[in-house]
Amino acid sequence: MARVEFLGPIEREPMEVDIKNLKELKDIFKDDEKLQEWLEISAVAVNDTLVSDLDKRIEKEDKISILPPVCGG
Amino acid sequence: MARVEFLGPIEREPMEVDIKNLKELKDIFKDDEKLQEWLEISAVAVNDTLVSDLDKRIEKEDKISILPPVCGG
Amino acid sequence: MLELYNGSLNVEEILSRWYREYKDKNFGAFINFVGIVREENQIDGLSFDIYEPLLKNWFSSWQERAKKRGALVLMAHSIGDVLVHQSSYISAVLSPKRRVALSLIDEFVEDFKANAPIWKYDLVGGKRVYAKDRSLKLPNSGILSSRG
Amino acid sequence: MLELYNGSLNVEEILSRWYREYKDKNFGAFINFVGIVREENQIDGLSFDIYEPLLKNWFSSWQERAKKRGALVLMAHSIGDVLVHQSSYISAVLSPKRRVALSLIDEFVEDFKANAPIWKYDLVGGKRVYAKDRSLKLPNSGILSSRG
Repeated sequence: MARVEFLGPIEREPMEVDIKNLKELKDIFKDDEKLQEWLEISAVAVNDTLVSDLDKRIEKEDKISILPPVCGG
Repeated sequence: MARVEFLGPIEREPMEVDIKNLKELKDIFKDDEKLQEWLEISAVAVNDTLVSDLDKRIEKEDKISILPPVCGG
Repeated sequence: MLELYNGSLNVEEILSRWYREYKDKNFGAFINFVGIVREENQIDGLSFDIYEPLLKNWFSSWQERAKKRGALVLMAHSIGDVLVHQSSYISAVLSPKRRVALSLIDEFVEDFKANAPIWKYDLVGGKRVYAKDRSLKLPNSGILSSRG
Repeated sequence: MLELYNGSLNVEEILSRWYREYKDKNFGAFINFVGIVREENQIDGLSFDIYEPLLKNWFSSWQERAKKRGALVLMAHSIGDVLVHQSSYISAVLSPKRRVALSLIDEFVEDFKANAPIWKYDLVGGKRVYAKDRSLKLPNSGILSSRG
Protein backbone atom coordinates (compact mmCIF):
# COMPACT_ATOMS: atom_id res chain seq x y z
CA MET A 1 0.00 0.00 0.00
CA ALA A 2 1.16 3.51 -0.80
CA ARG A 3 0.87 6.13 1.91
CA VAL A 4 -0.79 9.53 1.41
CA GLU A 5 0.19 12.41 3.68
CA PHE A 6 -1.65 15.71 3.93
CA LEU A 7 0.77 18.49 4.78
CA GLY A 8 0.59 21.81 6.57
CA PRO A 9 -2.87 23.22 7.22
CA ILE A 10 -4.91 20.38 5.66
CA GLU A 11 -5.13 18.61 9.01
CA ARG A 12 -5.99 15.10 7.92
CA GLU A 13 -4.53 11.85 9.12
CA PRO A 14 -2.33 9.99 6.64
CA MET A 15 -4.02 7.15 4.75
CA GLU A 16 -2.97 3.94 3.00
CA VAL A 17 -4.16 3.40 -0.57
CA ASP A 18 -3.93 0.52 -3.03
CA ILE A 19 -3.41 2.26 -6.40
CA LYS A 20 -1.38 1.84 -9.56
CA ASN A 21 -1.21 5.50 -10.53
CA LEU A 22 -2.31 8.98 -9.42
CA LYS A 23 -5.45 8.87 -11.60
CA GLU A 24 -6.77 6.22 -9.27
CA LEU A 25 -6.00 8.46 -6.31
CA LYS A 26 -7.90 11.31 -7.94
CA ASP A 27 -10.85 8.94 -8.33
CA ILE A 28 -10.73 7.92 -4.67
CA PHE A 29 -10.90 11.60 -3.64
CA LYS A 30 -13.55 12.74 -6.12
CA ASP A 31 -16.54 12.77 -3.74
CA ASP A 32 -14.71 14.23 -0.76
CA GLU A 33 -16.06 17.79 -0.98
CA LYS A 34 -13.98 19.15 1.85
CA LEU A 35 -10.74 17.69 0.50
CA GLN A 36 -11.52 18.99 -3.00
CA GLU A 37 -11.11 22.55 -1.69
CA TRP A 38 -7.54 21.69 -0.78
CA LEU A 39 -6.81 19.58 -3.86
CA GLU A 40 -7.72 22.48 -6.15
CA ILE A 41 -4.82 24.50 -4.78
CA SER A 42 -2.40 21.75 -3.76
CA ALA A 43 0.65 20.26 -5.44
CA VAL A 44 1.56 16.58 -5.26
CA ALA A 45 4.91 14.96 -4.51
CA VAL A 46 5.79 11.30 -4.88
CA ASN A 47 8.72 10.26 -2.71
CA ASP A 48 9.55 13.92 -2.11
CA THR A 49 9.67 14.97 -5.75
CA LEU A 50 6.91 17.20 -7.15
CA VAL A 51 4.99 15.54 -9.99
CA SER A 52 2.99 16.92 -12.93
CA ASP A 53 1.64 13.74 -14.48
CA LEU A 54 -1.34 11.74 -13.22
CA ASP A 55 -0.14 8.69 -15.16
CA LYS A 56 2.83 8.52 -12.81
CA ARG A 57 3.08 4.89 -11.71
CA ILE A 58 2.74 4.34 -7.97
CA GLU A 59 4.57 1.45 -6.31
CA LYS A 60 3.90 -0.16 -2.97
CA GLU A 61 5.80 1.71 -0.25
CA ASP A 62 5.62 4.96 -2.24
CA LYS A 63 4.94 8.12 -0.26
CA ILE A 64 2.49 10.59 -1.77
CA SER A 65 2.38 14.11 -0.28
CA ILE A 66 -0.33 16.69 -0.76
CA LEU A 67 1.13 20.21 -0.46
CA PRO A 68 -1.12 23.26 -0.09
CA PRO A 69 0.14 26.80 -0.93
CA VAL A 70 3.36 27.76 0.81
CA CYS A 71 4.69 30.86 2.54
CA GLY A 72 8.06 30.60 4.22
CA GLY A 73 10.13 33.30 5.84
CA MET B 1 42.61 82.58 -1.37
CA ALA B 2 40.87 79.32 -2.26
CA ARG B 3 42.45 76.10 -1.13
CA VAL B 4 43.14 73.13 -3.43
CA GLU B 5 43.42 69.65 -1.92
CA PHE B 6 44.73 66.61 -3.76
CA LEU B 7 43.02 63.48 -2.46
CA GLY B 8 43.90 59.82 -2.13
CA PRO B 9 46.93 58.59 -4.09
CA ILE B 10 47.89 61.94 -5.69
CA GLU B 11 50.25 62.72 -2.80
CA ARG B 12 50.63 66.46 -3.15
CA GLU B 13 50.50 69.08 -0.47
CA PRO B 14 47.44 71.38 -0.52
CA MET B 15 47.97 74.77 -2.17
CA GLU B 16 46.39 78.23 -1.96
CA VAL B 17 45.26 79.85 -5.21
CA ASP B 18 43.89 83.26 -6.12
CA ILE B 19 41.32 82.48 -8.86
CA LYS B 20 37.84 83.60 -9.91
CA ASN B 21 36.77 80.35 -11.55
CA LEU B 22 37.97 76.82 -12.35
CA LYS B 23 39.19 77.81 -15.83
CA GLU B 24 41.89 79.82 -14.12
CA LEU B 25 42.83 76.79 -12.07
CA LYS B 26 43.07 74.70 -15.22
CA ASP B 27 45.44 77.32 -16.60
CA ILE B 28 47.62 77.25 -13.48
CA PHE B 29 48.00 73.47 -13.86
CA LYS B 30 48.52 73.32 -17.61
CA ASP B 31 52.31 72.88 -17.61
CA ASP B 32 52.49 70.49 -14.68
CA GLU B 33 53.09 67.26 -16.63
CA LYS B 34 52.99 64.99 -13.63
CA LEU B 35 49.75 66.48 -12.33
CA GLN B 36 48.16 66.30 -15.78
CA GLU B 37 48.26 62.49 -15.54
CA TRP B 38 46.05 62.73 -12.49
CA LEU B 39 43.83 65.55 -13.79
CA GLU B 40 42.92 63.49 -16.86
CA ILE B 41 41.19 60.91 -14.65
CA SER B 42 40.15 63.05 -11.68
CA ALA B 43 36.87 64.66 -10.71
CA VAL B 44 36.62 68.05 -9.01
CA ALA B 45 34.55 69.07 -6.00
CA VAL B 46 33.99 72.60 -4.73
CA ASN B 47 33.05 72.71 -1.07
CA ASP B 48 32.38 68.96 -1.14
CA THR B 49 30.02 68.98 -4.10
CA LEU B 50 31.17 67.48 -7.42
CA VAL B 51 31.16 70.04 -10.24
CA SER B 52 30.87 69.73 -14.03
CA ASP B 53 31.34 73.33 -15.12
CA LEU B 54 34.67 75.16 -15.40
CA ASP B 55 32.85 78.49 -15.29
CA LYS B 56 31.91 77.75 -11.71
CA ARG B 57 32.71 80.89 -9.73
CA ILE B 58 35.25 80.39 -6.94
CA GLU B 59 35.05 82.53 -3.81
CA LYS B 60 37.72 83.18 -1.24
CA GLU B 61 37.65 80.44 1.41
CA ASP B 62 36.31 77.92 -1.10
CA LYS B 63 37.71 74.42 -0.88
CA ILE B 64 38.52 72.69 -4.17
CA SER B 65 39.16 68.93 -4.07
CA ILE B 66 40.79 66.85 -6.78
CA LEU B 67 39.44 63.28 -6.66
CA PRO B 68 41.16 60.47 -8.57
CA PRO B 69 39.32 57.20 -9.45
CA VAL B 70 37.70 55.50 -6.47
CA CYS B 71 37.35 51.92 -5.26
CA GLY B 72 35.68 51.39 -1.90
CA GLY B 73 34.74 48.15 -0.19
CA MET C 1 24.14 24.28 5.26
CA LEU C 2 20.46 24.20 6.19
CA GLU C 3 19.60 24.74 9.85
CA LEU C 4 16.12 24.26 11.33
CA TYR C 5 15.24 25.44 14.83
CA ASN C 6 12.25 25.06 17.10
CA GLY C 7 11.03 28.60 17.77
CA SER C 8 12.75 31.87 16.93
CA LEU C 9 16.27 32.17 15.54
CA ASN C 10 19.23 33.44 17.53
CA VAL C 11 20.25 35.82 14.75
CA GLU C 12 23.37 37.16 16.42
CA GLU C 13 24.72 33.68 17.11
CA ILE C 14 23.93 32.38 13.62
CA LEU C 15 25.38 35.33 11.67
CA SER C 16 28.48 35.46 13.87
CA ARG C 17 29.07 31.74 13.55
CA TRP C 18 28.62 31.75 9.76
CA TYR C 19 30.97 34.73 9.41
CA ARG C 20 33.64 33.07 11.59
CA GLU C 21 33.28 29.79 9.75
CA TYR C 22 33.71 31.25 6.26
CA LYS C 23 35.79 34.43 6.60
CA ASP C 24 39.07 32.59 5.97
CA LYS C 25 37.74 30.65 2.98
CA ASN C 26 38.49 33.45 0.51
CA PHE C 27 34.95 34.42 -0.33
CA GLY C 28 35.04 38.19 -0.86
CA ALA C 29 31.34 38.77 -0.30
CA PHE C 30 29.02 37.56 2.47
CA ILE C 31 25.44 38.70 2.08
CA ASN C 32 22.53 37.69 4.25
CA PHE C 33 18.81 38.33 4.46
CA VAL C 34 17.11 38.23 7.88
CA GLY C 35 13.31 38.03 8.12
CA ILE C 36 11.84 39.64 11.24
CA VAL C 37 8.18 39.11 12.24
CA ARG C 38 6.33 42.41 11.88
CA GLU C 39 3.70 43.63 14.31
CA GLU C 40 0.59 43.96 12.15
CA ASN C 41 -3.06 42.84 12.03
CA GLN C 42 -3.08 42.33 15.81
CA ILE C 43 -1.07 39.11 15.54
CA ASP C 44 1.00 37.81 18.45
CA GLY C 45 3.41 36.22 16.01
CA LEU C 46 3.68 33.63 13.27
CA SER C 47 3.93 29.86 13.32
CA PHE C 48 5.51 27.54 10.76
CA ASP C 49 5.17 23.95 9.58
CA ILE C 50 7.97 22.57 7.44
CA TYR C 51 8.06 19.46 5.28
CA GLU C 52 11.70 18.68 5.83
CA PRO C 53 12.45 16.05 3.16
CA LEU C 54 11.30 18.28 0.33
CA LEU C 55 12.92 21.38 1.87
CA LYS C 56 16.22 19.49 1.99
CA ASN C 57 15.87 18.52 -1.68
CA TRP C 58 15.04 22.11 -2.62
CA PHE C 59 18.02 23.38 -0.65
CA SER C 60 20.41 20.80 -2.16
CA SER C 61 19.42 21.80 -5.67
CA TRP C 62 20.12 25.43 -4.72
CA GLN C 63 23.51 24.47 -3.33
CA GLU C 64 24.36 22.87 -6.69
CA ARG C 65 23.17 25.96 -8.52
CA ALA C 66 25.30 28.24 -6.29
CA LYS C 67 28.33 25.98 -6.64
CA LYS C 68 28.28 26.39 -10.43
CA ARG C 69 28.81 30.10 -9.86
CA GLY C 70 31.57 29.56 -7.29
CA ALA C 71 29.22 30.46 -4.45
CA LEU C 72 27.70 28.86 -1.37
CA VAL C 73 24.21 29.25 0.14
CA LEU C 74 23.25 28.98 3.81
CA MET C 75 19.82 29.02 5.39
CA ALA C 76 18.20 28.92 8.82
CA HIS C 77 14.45 28.68 9.47
CA SER C 78 12.12 28.33 12.41
CA ILE C 79 9.62 25.55 13.08
CA GLY C 80 6.65 26.40 15.31
CA ASP C 81 5.93 29.73 16.97
CA VAL C 82 7.92 32.94 16.44
CA LEU C 83 6.65 36.04 18.20
CA VAL C 84 6.46 39.58 16.84
CA HIS C 85 9.94 41.24 16.51
CA GLN C 86 11.66 37.87 16.59
CA SER C 87 13.26 36.29 13.53
CA SER C 88 12.13 33.21 11.64
CA TYR C 89 14.34 33.14 8.57
CA ILE C 90 17.90 33.83 7.44
CA SER C 91 19.34 33.19 3.98
CA ALA C 92 22.94 33.89 3.08
CA VAL C 93 25.28 33.71 0.10
CA LEU C 94 29.07 33.55 0.14
CA SER C 95 30.82 34.30 -3.14
CA PRO C 96 34.21 35.42 -4.39
CA LYS C 97 32.41 38.04 -6.52
CA ARG C 98 30.20 40.90 -5.38
CA ARG C 99 27.94 40.75 -8.45
CA VAL C 100 27.26 37.02 -8.07
CA ALA C 101 26.45 37.46 -4.36
CA LEU C 102 23.96 40.29 -4.99
CA SER C 103 22.19 38.43 -7.79
CA LEU C 104 22.12 35.07 -6.05
CA ILE C 105 20.67 36.34 -2.77
CA ASP C 106 17.80 37.89 -4.71
CA GLU C 107 17.09 34.73 -6.72
CA PHE C 108 17.52 32.51 -3.66
CA VAL C 109 15.12 34.49 -1.45
CA GLU C 110 12.50 34.85 -4.20
CA ASP C 111 12.67 31.16 -5.09
CA PHE C 112 12.42 30.31 -1.41
CA LYS C 113 9.22 32.36 -1.16
CA ALA C 114 7.71 30.58 -4.16
CA ASN C 115 8.90 27.03 -3.65
CA ALA C 116 10.07 26.13 -0.14
CA PRO C 117 7.59 23.67 1.44
CA ILE C 118 6.79 25.79 4.49
CA TRP C 119 3.34 26.75 5.78
CA LYS C 120 2.74 29.95 7.68
CA TYR C 121 0.08 30.68 10.28
CA ASP C 122 -0.83 33.87 12.09
CA LEU C 123 -0.91 33.51 15.87
CA VAL C 124 -4.11 35.25 16.93
CA GLY C 125 -5.58 34.91 20.42
CA GLY C 126 -3.68 31.68 21.01
CA LYS C 127 -4.86 30.12 17.73
CA ARG C 128 -2.98 29.27 14.52
CA VAL C 129 -4.71 30.73 11.46
CA TYR C 130 -3.34 29.54 8.09
CA ALA C 131 -2.05 32.55 6.12
CA LYS C 132 -3.84 31.38 2.98
CA ASP C 133 -4.04 34.80 1.30
CA ARG C 134 -0.28 35.30 1.50
CA SER C 135 0.55 31.76 0.37
CA LEU C 136 1.60 30.70 -3.12
CA LYS C 137 0.61 27.57 -5.02
CA LEU C 138 3.46 25.20 -5.86
CA PRO C 139 4.05 24.16 -9.51
CA ASN C 140 1.35 21.90 -11.00
CA SER C 141 -1.05 22.50 -8.16
CA GLY C 142 -4.56 21.19 -8.68
CA ILE C 143 -3.75 18.02 -10.62
CA LEU C 144 -5.64 15.81 -8.17
CA SER C 145 -8.73 18.04 -8.14
CA SER C 146 -11.94 16.82 -9.77
CA ARG C 147 -13.38 20.31 -10.01
CA GLY C 148 -13.37 22.82 -12.87
CA MET D 1 24.09 55.62 10.24
CA LEU D 2 27.59 55.77 8.75
CA GLU D 3 30.42 54.31 10.85
CA LEU D 4 34.11 54.69 10.02
CA TYR D 5 36.79 52.67 11.80
CA ASN D 6 40.56 52.70 11.82
CA GLY D 7 41.60 49.24 10.63
CA SER D 8 39.42 46.18 10.13
CA LEU D 9 35.76 45.95 11.08
CA ASN D 10 34.47 43.91 14.01
CA VAL D 11 31.76 42.31 11.85
CA GLU D 12 30.14 40.26 14.62
CA GLU D 13 29.81 43.28 16.90
CA ILE D 14 28.49 45.57 14.17
CA LEU D 15 25.89 43.15 12.74
CA SER D 16 24.71 42.13 16.21
CA ARG D 17 24.38 45.73 17.35
CA TRP D 18 22.51 46.80 14.23
CA TYR D 19 20.15 43.83 14.55
CA ARG D 20 19.47 44.54 18.24
CA GLU D 21 18.96 48.24 17.55
CA TYR D 22 16.40 47.76 14.78
CA LYS D 23 14.66 44.43 15.40
CA ASP D 24 11.82 46.04 17.39
CA LYS D 25 11.30 48.88 14.88
CA ASN D 26 8.95 46.81 12.69
CA PHE D 27 11.18 46.43 9.67
CA GLY D 28 10.44 42.97 8.27
CA ALA D 29 13.67 42.62 6.33
CA PHE D 30 17.28 43.22 7.36
CA ILE D 31 19.80 42.57 4.62
CA ASN D 32 23.51 43.21 4.80
CA PHE D 33 26.54 42.89 2.57
CA VAL D 34 29.94 42.20 4.15
CA GLY D 35 33.12 42.68 2.11
CA ILE D 36 36.01 40.42 3.13
CA VAL D 37 39.56 40.99 1.85
CA ARG D 38 40.52 38.11 -0.44
CA GLU D 39 43.92 36.49 -0.53
CA GLU D 40 45.09 37.08 -4.12
CA ASN D 41 48.04 38.51 -6.08
CA GLN D 42 50.35 37.96 -3.08
CA ILE D 43 48.90 40.93 -1.20
CA ASP D 44 49.11 41.17 2.59
CA GLY D 45 45.88 43.15 2.64
CA LEU D 46 44.29 46.37 1.45
CA SER D 47 44.48 49.93 2.71
CA PHE D 48 41.91 52.72 2.35
CA ASP D 49 41.83 56.50 2.27
CA ILE D 50 38.45 58.16 2.71
CA TYR D 51 37.41 61.73 2.01
CA GLU D 52 34.90 61.99 4.81
CA PRO D 53 32.97 65.19 3.97
CA LEU D 54 31.97 63.93 0.53
CA LEU D 55 31.30 60.40 1.80
CA LYS D 56 28.91 61.86 4.38
CA ASN D 57 27.10 63.85 1.67
CA TRP D 58 26.86 60.75 -0.52
CA PHE D 59 25.53 58.69 2.39
CA SER D 60 22.98 61.35 3.40
CA SER D 61 21.56 61.46 -0.12
CA TRP D 62 21.23 57.68 0.01
CA GLN D 63 19.45 57.88 3.36
CA GLU D 64 16.92 60.26 1.77
CA ARG D 65 16.48 57.93 -1.17
CA ALA D 66 15.90 54.93 1.13
CA LYS D 67 13.49 56.91 3.32
CA LYS D 68 11.23 57.57 0.33
CA ARG D 69 10.80 53.81 0.03
CA GLY D 70 10.18 53.34 3.77
CA ALA D 71 13.65 51.92 4.26
CA LEU D 72 16.87 52.73 6.11
CA VAL D 73 20.51 52.26 5.06
CA LEU D 74 23.50 51.60 7.30
CA MET D 75 27.17 51.44 6.44
CA ALA D 76 30.52 50.75 8.08
CA HIS D 77 33.92 51.14 6.40
CA SER D 78 37.57 50.87 7.32
CA ILE D 79 40.22 53.59 7.10
CA GLY D 80 43.84 52.42 6.77
CA ASP D 81 45.07 48.84 6.66
CA VAL D 82 42.87 45.74 6.56
CA LEU D 83 44.64 42.40 6.27
CA VAL D 84 43.63 39.42 4.16
CA HIS D 85 40.54 37.59 5.53
CA GLN D 86 39.52 40.65 7.55
CA SER D 87 36.57 42.85 6.64
CA SER D 88 36.62 46.43 5.41
CA TYR D 89 33.04 47.14 4.41
CA ILE D 90 29.46 46.47 5.51
CA SER D 91 26.33 47.90 3.94
CA ALA D 92 22.84 47.14 5.22
CA VAL D 93 19.22 47.91 4.42
CA LEU D 94 16.23 47.70 6.76
CA SER D 95 12.81 47.72 5.12
CA PRO D 96 9.25 46.69 5.90
CA LYS D 97 9.16 44.93 2.50
CA ARG D 98 11.33 42.09 1.24
CA ARG D 99 11.32 43.31 -2.39
CA VAL D 100 12.44 46.84 -1.47
CA ALA D 101 15.25 45.46 0.71
CA LEU D 102 16.59 43.18 -2.02
CA SER D 103 16.51 45.90 -4.68
CA LEU D 104 17.94 48.64 -2.47
CA ILE D 105 20.93 46.64 -1.23
CA ASP D 106 21.90 45.97 -4.84
CA GLU D 107 21.57 49.62 -5.89
CA PHE D 108 23.26 50.84 -2.70
CA VAL D 109 26.31 48.57 -3.04
CA GLU D 110 26.73 49.24 -6.77
CA ASP D 111 26.41 53.00 -6.32
CA PHE D 112 28.89 52.80 -3.45
CA LYS D 113 31.39 51.08 -5.75
CA ALA D 114 30.97 53.77 -8.42
CA ASN D 115 30.69 56.92 -6.32
CA ALA D 116 31.93 56.66 -2.75
CA PRO D 117 35.08 58.80 -2.37
CA ILE D 118 37.34 56.03 -1.12
CA TRP D 119 40.76 55.06 -2.47
CA LYS D 120 42.06 51.52 -2.29
CA TYR D 121 45.66 50.35 -2.12
CA ASP D 122 47.16 46.86 -2.17
CA LEU D 123 49.51 46.16 0.72
CA VAL D 124 52.54 44.51 -0.88
CA GLY D 125 55.81 44.01 0.96
CA GLY D 126 54.97 46.74 3.46
CA LYS D 127 54.09 49.26 0.72
CA ARG D 128 50.77 50.79 -0.35
CA VAL D 129 50.17 50.41 -4.09
CA TYR D 130 47.20 52.37 -5.49
CA ALA D 131 44.69 49.94 -7.05
CA LYS D 132 44.37 52.07 -10.15
CA ASP D 133 43.21 49.31 -12.48
CA ARG D 134 40.26 48.43 -10.22
CA SER D 135 39.27 52.05 -9.60
CA LEU D 136 36.46 53.94 -11.30
CA LYS D 137 36.42 57.55 -12.45
CA LEU D 138 33.90 59.80 -10.73
CA PRO D 139 31.37 61.75 -12.84
CA ASN D 140 32.85 64.58 -14.94
CA SER D 141 36.39 63.43 -14.40
CA GLY D 142 39.00 65.15 -16.52
CA ILE D 143 37.51 68.66 -16.62
CA LEU D 144 40.71 70.24 -15.30
CA SER D 145 42.94 68.37 -17.73
CA SER D 146 44.67 70.28 -20.53
CA ARG D 147 45.34 67.15 -22.54
CA GLY D 148 43.38 65.57 -25.36
